[in-house]
Amino acid sequence: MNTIARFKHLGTETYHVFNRNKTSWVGLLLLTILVLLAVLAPVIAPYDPVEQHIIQRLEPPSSQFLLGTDYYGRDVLSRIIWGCRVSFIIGSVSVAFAMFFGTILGSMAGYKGGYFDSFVMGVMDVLMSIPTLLMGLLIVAILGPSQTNLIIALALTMVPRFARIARAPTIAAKNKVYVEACQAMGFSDIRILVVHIFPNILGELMVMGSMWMATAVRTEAALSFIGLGVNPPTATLGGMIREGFKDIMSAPWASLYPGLVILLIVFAANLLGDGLRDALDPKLRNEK
Amino acid sequence: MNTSTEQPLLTVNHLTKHFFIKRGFPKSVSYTVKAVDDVSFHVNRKEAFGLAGESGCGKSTVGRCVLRLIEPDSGQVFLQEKDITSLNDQELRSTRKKMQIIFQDPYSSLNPRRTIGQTLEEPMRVHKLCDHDEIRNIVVDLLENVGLSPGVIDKYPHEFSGGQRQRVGIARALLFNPELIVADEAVSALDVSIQMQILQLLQDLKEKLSLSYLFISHDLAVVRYFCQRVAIMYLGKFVELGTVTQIFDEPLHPYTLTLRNASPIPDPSIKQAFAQLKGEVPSPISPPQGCHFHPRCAKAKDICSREYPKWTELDQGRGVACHLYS
Amino acid sequence: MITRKSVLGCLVSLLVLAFTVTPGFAENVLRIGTLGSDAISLDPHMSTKTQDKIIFPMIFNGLVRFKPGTADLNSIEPDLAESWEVSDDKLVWTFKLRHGVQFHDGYGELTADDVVFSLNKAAEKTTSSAYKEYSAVKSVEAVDPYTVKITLSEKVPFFLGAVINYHGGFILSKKASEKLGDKAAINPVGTGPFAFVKYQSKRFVELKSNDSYFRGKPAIDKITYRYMPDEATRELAFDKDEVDLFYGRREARWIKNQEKKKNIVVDVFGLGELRNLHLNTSIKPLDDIRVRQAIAHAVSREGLVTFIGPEVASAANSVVPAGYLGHSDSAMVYKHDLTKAKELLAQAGFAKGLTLKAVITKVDSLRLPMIVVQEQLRLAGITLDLQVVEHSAFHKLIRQNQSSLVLYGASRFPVADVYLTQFFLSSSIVGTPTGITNFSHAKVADDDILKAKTEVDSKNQLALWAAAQDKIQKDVYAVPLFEQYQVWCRKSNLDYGYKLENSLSNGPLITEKTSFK
Amino acid sequence: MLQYIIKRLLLAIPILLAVVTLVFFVVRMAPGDPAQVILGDSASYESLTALRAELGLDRPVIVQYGEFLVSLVQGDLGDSIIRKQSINSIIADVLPYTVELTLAGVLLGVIIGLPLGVFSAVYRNSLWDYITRIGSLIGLSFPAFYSGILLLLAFSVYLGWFPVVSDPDMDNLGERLYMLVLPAMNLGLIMMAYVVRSARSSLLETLGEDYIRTAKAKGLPGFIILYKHGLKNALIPVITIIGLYIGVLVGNSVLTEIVFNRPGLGKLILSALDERDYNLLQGLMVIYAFLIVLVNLVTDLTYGMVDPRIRKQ
Amino acid sequence: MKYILEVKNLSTAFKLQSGWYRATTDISFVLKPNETLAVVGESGCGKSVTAFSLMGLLPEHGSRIDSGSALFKGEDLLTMPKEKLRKIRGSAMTMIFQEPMTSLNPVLTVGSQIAEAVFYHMNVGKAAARKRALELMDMVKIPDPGNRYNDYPHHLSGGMCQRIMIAMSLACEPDLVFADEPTTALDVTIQAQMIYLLHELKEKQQMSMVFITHDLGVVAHVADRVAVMYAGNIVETAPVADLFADPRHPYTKALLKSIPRLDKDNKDILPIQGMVPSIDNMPEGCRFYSRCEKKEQCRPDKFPQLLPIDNNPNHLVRCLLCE
Repeated sequence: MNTIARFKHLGTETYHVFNRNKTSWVGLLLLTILVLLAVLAPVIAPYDPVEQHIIQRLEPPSSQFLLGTDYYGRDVLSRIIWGCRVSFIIGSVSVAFAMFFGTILGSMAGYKGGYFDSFVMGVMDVLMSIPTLLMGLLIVAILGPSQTNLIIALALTMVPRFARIARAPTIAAKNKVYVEACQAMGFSDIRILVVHIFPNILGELMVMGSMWMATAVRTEAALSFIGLGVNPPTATLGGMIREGFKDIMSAPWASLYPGLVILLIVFAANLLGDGLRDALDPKLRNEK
Repeated sequence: MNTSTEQPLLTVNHLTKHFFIKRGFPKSVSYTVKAVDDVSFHVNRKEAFGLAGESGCGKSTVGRCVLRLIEPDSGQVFLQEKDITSLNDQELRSTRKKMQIIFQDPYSSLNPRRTIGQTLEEPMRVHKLCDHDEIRNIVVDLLENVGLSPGVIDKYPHEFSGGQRQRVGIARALLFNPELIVADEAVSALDVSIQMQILQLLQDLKEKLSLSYLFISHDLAVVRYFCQRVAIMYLGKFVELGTVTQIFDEPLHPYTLTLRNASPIPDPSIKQAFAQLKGEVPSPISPPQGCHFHPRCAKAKDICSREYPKWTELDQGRGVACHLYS
Repeated sequence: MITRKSVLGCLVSLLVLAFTVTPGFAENVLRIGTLGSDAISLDPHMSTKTQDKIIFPMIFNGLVRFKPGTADLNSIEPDLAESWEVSDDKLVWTFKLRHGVQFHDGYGELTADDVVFSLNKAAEKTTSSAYKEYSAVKSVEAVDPYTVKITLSEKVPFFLGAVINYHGGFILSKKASEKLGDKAAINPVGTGPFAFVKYQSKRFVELKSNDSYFRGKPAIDKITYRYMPDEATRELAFDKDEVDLFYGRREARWIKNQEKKKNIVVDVFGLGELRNLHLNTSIKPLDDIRVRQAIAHAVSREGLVTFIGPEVASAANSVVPAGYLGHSDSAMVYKHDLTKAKELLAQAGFAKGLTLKAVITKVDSLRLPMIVVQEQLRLAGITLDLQVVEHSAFHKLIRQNQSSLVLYGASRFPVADVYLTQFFLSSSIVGTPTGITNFSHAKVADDDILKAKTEVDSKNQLALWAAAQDKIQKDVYAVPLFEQYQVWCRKSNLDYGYKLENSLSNGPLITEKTSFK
Repeated sequence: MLQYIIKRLLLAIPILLAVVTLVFFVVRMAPGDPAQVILGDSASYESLTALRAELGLDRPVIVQYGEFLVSLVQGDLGDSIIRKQSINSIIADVLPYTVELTLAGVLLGVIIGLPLGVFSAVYRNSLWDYITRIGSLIGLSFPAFYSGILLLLAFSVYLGWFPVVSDPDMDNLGERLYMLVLPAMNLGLIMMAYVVRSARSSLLETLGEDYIRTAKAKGLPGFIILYKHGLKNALIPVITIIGLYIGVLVGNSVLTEIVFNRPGLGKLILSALDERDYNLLQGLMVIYAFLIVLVNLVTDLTYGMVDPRIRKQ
Repeated sequence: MKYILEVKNLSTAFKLQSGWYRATTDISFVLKPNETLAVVGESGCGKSVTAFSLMGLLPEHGSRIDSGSALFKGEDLLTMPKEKLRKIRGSAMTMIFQEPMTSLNPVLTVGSQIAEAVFYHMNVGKAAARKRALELMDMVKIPDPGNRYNDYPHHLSGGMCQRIMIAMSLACEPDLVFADEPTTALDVTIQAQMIYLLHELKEKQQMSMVFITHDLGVVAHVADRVAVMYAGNIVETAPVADLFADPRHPYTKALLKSIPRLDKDNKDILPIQGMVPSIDNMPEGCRFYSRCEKKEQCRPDKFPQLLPIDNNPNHLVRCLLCE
């Protein structure tokens, strides 16, 4: 039914679909708010996130401490705001690293093919057969817990995923006729890869980037929850849940609120990724 | 028509390309597909040489091997005196400027994310063919040459119809002032009314720019219209070669005859004998022993199932591979 | 899709079960929720982990013991030994064993051979982690089946500590050890009120009553000693009647919350664990006494006690725990004074502040106060760059001299010598072959500590110990922080059978008299 | 088919070997010391050295690696450093807990997720579709420990229906199932989110295929088109997702075991990490990698069952 | 019954970004029993849309039928209840599609896909359906139907798959078959076989056929009557001989002049200049105006009607110049 397909193809643009998909706007809005919170943490946070009010430990939410205080009498709200900052930094930096190296490896492997491809993807397969969380666990255990090491651990677990994501469309694009046309024009491989193939996989990478950022934030929280997170007194959302978990009965606010914020961040990033995917994927585009 | 005194522009000798494919689950078996098997021909200057056959016969592979977009396994391809198969990457890149290709699918042969201007200007920038300021002028001229207005330069491929896109594809092929253009099913994807427009454009360009074409098509009528000489391929091999009138008016090979008879002629007053056709195109993975066509051939003899017939040169550059003529 | 039906069936039955099954409950079963995720070793001479220390006295006896519920050196009473004699030079000790004491599982009657075997094992480096305590033991001999003679090479500050029901003092069955070989470590055989039944890694140890216990048949039939590393879980499990007795949180706020509940008794008891902040003087700038004094002034004991709660903690005034023989109340203590701390820092050239690197274990009892200390130091302008690591990595890193400050402390046998030797004697400096736990690299009190070891006159001995404590604190090799008591919660109908004031094992002793009322 | 399975397992050997090698060396790079774990905080330097020698930890790493490989080939993971028990038996003790938890999670996710996904695709853009999609996205976003805590609070603490400590006696089937409910639900809900999403999108894609149009043109009843023609094709990507999800599932099962205090591989690996029990850690990683390879194999075999294009050629 | 199918003023619209647009406008034609009507036109002219509209196979979202009626054996296909249409579809009225490979379900055996059509429409048991399917496979000349029955589509060639599709569409002896470019995806020798097969089957089965194609060569050999479509309209309809011998609409004329022939030297070929107007930018009046040779003699603003020419009720033309 090529007529119908062509009609539907006419004039559809990413923006419009994204625009029509209200949920993805919600995701973007939510994420923007959270990012703003994180960026403006020093201005917004009512207290210094490490300041202890020992006498007012584990106080329930009040006008003084909007979301209550934690085990050391630190303001939960302020810690959440600063924790967001850590989550975003770890999430985005690790995804950026993974995306950078993964994309290079994956697209090179896909474009070159042959033994290089087999070797690179073999290494990726090995990395992938260790579950993300365990990989993170191992790496943090070796390098010691810190923000940088968490980023390294998370990036390392995500590199193979991005390599895979980049490889498939590279191979697909490589077989596109316009790439053949580029070869006929005498373009170098690097040029073809960078100028002609890469822009075509960028969309997918952005989608996966936001989805994996969600995963990275969640994994970071999980590692912090296990106790392999960032060092004290830095506030992290996962770490707050861990600290608060022992007082969950008497002071649920200390662990439930940070958890809710993790959920919000991950949800918003997923929502955005979903919206982007719908907007970028011509197959799903027709569904809306 | 006979140009044998002059040196051909393109000479292809014993070109062969085999593909290896692995298939199967759970046990996989490797197959050899003889996509192109010992093919020789030449293309003269200012000539359109047709390459016709059904899908999977290897005609596109020949076209790509000529440009070395696919590396041939053996055989030589000469552009004038230069053996293309022995060039290194750098030499190949400069030689390719003399040979270009037009693809079948006007939808996928243009990068959807680049404007027409970008697509056309990029090769000139990369190869530093001319001054920076001149590039745009050249592109504009080129667009006019292929019948597009200069206003399209900042548009994206999806804003065009198939015919217009194919014009852009042609413009791209003309960028380097090539001598030979491989047109791989260049009009197959287009509607009939547009098809003729493009064919005429190619025809005009041939005259104007002294081009030669290797014209690959499954549509015999189009080949007859556009080409001077034509080769018919079946399962990787040439079965017959000659001028279009020879091939289509007095076909020698039974397969050529079959093809001709199967192509419906738009005239209800001509009754065609479709009922006589039998059999399917065999899989290129396992072509029949002997002459590949013998299971479908009405005139098959004993020898046909045993030996592949030799290529026989007849008069005036005409050739055929059939036991009936050897 | 055939499986779909059957799985659905399973789900339904699951839900039905959820409403009908309730956890089993049998009388006279004592269910204990302990800390730790697993037993480290059930060989009493090997493990020093709290979760193991608690269970050992239920299975084993020593030659002597503290009266249940106390840790008073004056209340030591006979256990497997009926009586004992000591030579005038305090070098030869003769113990008369109780007759007819039977080992569990039919390993026969306790004889002097078992005692000789056990004490020799305890003194052996490869089979005991307490071997240092026996370095002065020259020989252990069986005079007759019921008499054991121990000869010392030099005088020991408090020798009975080595044969008490603690660590190396536990008496094992020689026969069982030989027969079980490697398996003895996970199949302990003793003479105590409860006999080992089975051990499930990470889950529990099961004990049954030793009906032929020499002090009489225990009132409890069975003990399930369950590993519950998570505090909240222990608490919830108790609330849901899944355990009867559990290791509580050593925190006043928490205790107050528990006491609101019905059917619960919270026991707060000693021995307290002292927390000292050791200042590693081998790391710059802690070699500068002004910096150390500044830290001493910056730390607020009161803040820490408030943090934990005065009910379970008290401010410490000495690097030796209170209640230990030789503890001094008069050692020099720096008062909390931020201005003074800042002044001292400025004098030392750190007017703009100072960053120190330290590692801390993941273990809550050390990590949590350390974070409070971190904040207290921050207020004085000292940034503590804290790295949280696994407990063993913590020790490894300390021994590699990676930590400028070490918050540490543990309960030891209650004699000042043990504490001073392990933590402040130069031969105990970590990183040296004889190193143990001297995290401060203190050398200042060596003379006093060594002299006190062999000092016959107890008054002089006390004076030497007091001097040592004063020197250490004056030069700020360590800042005494607080002492934290043990907290256990039990069902209100659970009666220990004695008054629990102190315990050497960090947990209540379950004896033959312990019962449900 | 058997030949294929054997071939696939053989192909997995280099991957497993690489994982094992990686883990072997990586684990030994971590600071910490099993000797210290065994002897406790106040062990002296001498006794630590002695114990390390006894445990064979002072030998060159490469020698230890060789020995490890030799015993691994014999199917023996060696002995735990800390507990002197055979790792095979330590793992065998807790493996059933993790396997039953994971399986129950997957089953629950598929059983609830698949129909929901189909429902959502069929009534796409309806209110229910909207709710299902948002719901599944939330489910997907839940950190497993957080959902676990919420479940624990709701069902164990406030409603009191389930125990806080899910440490069942393996011989008591009733208790086992009962204690499985909450942890399995935790994994299942997250799994469900993945299944719903993939089932929905893959069914939608399938419903746009030419052969569905053919089926419509044949005048088949709607539900036959949906189930016979649509769902069977749509299952293939769903199986892929389930296969891919196994990595996430393993991580989530670790968190679930912590929150619900359930014995299992996850808790074992955490304590092995804490105690620097190198051998145990290695063994566990081998088991995990092997399980993942196994799951991939099962996934591929399932493809073959569903898709004749892969089955025979 | 004079006509098996009678379509009047059918218009189908699709939703684009900027609103609803008509893909076909005012489609009217009739089909006699046992007659083959070839609908010919370039891509996008609305020929497939017409067939899908009649079969009720338009996508549920984003398309609608604006007006018209389509009487199939006296009953209006466009207004009848969905369930009734479903029962007609696949039994009395069937369809063959362009891409035989993708139009067959890859996970079901080809035999079962034929039998399915029998099973759900003919009220027979599974065994009878199977038997009928084997008969049909034999009828469409599939060699060794017994074994092929259990093959999956990917085991068969494109030609064989198309034979399966044909067998499937003939399963319940339909009165009307829509063939939507059934030979376009096939090689020329296979196409010839398929044309012959359809011709043969039609003789045997007594059915009417709407044969949609863009290939005038195919038209010449399959059709009894031809409807030429351009930009959503039928511009000319006539018996096949008349149309080729005496085309009246400028578009038909130009089209016939623009196709090369295999049996002749193509000296007099003339391409049609210009482009088909796009769906969202249709001219008010004659849609061929801008490309018409004789536009000087015509006016751009008036929309022509489809009217008989020379008083021949079988030859209708939509052209102002012919009115």
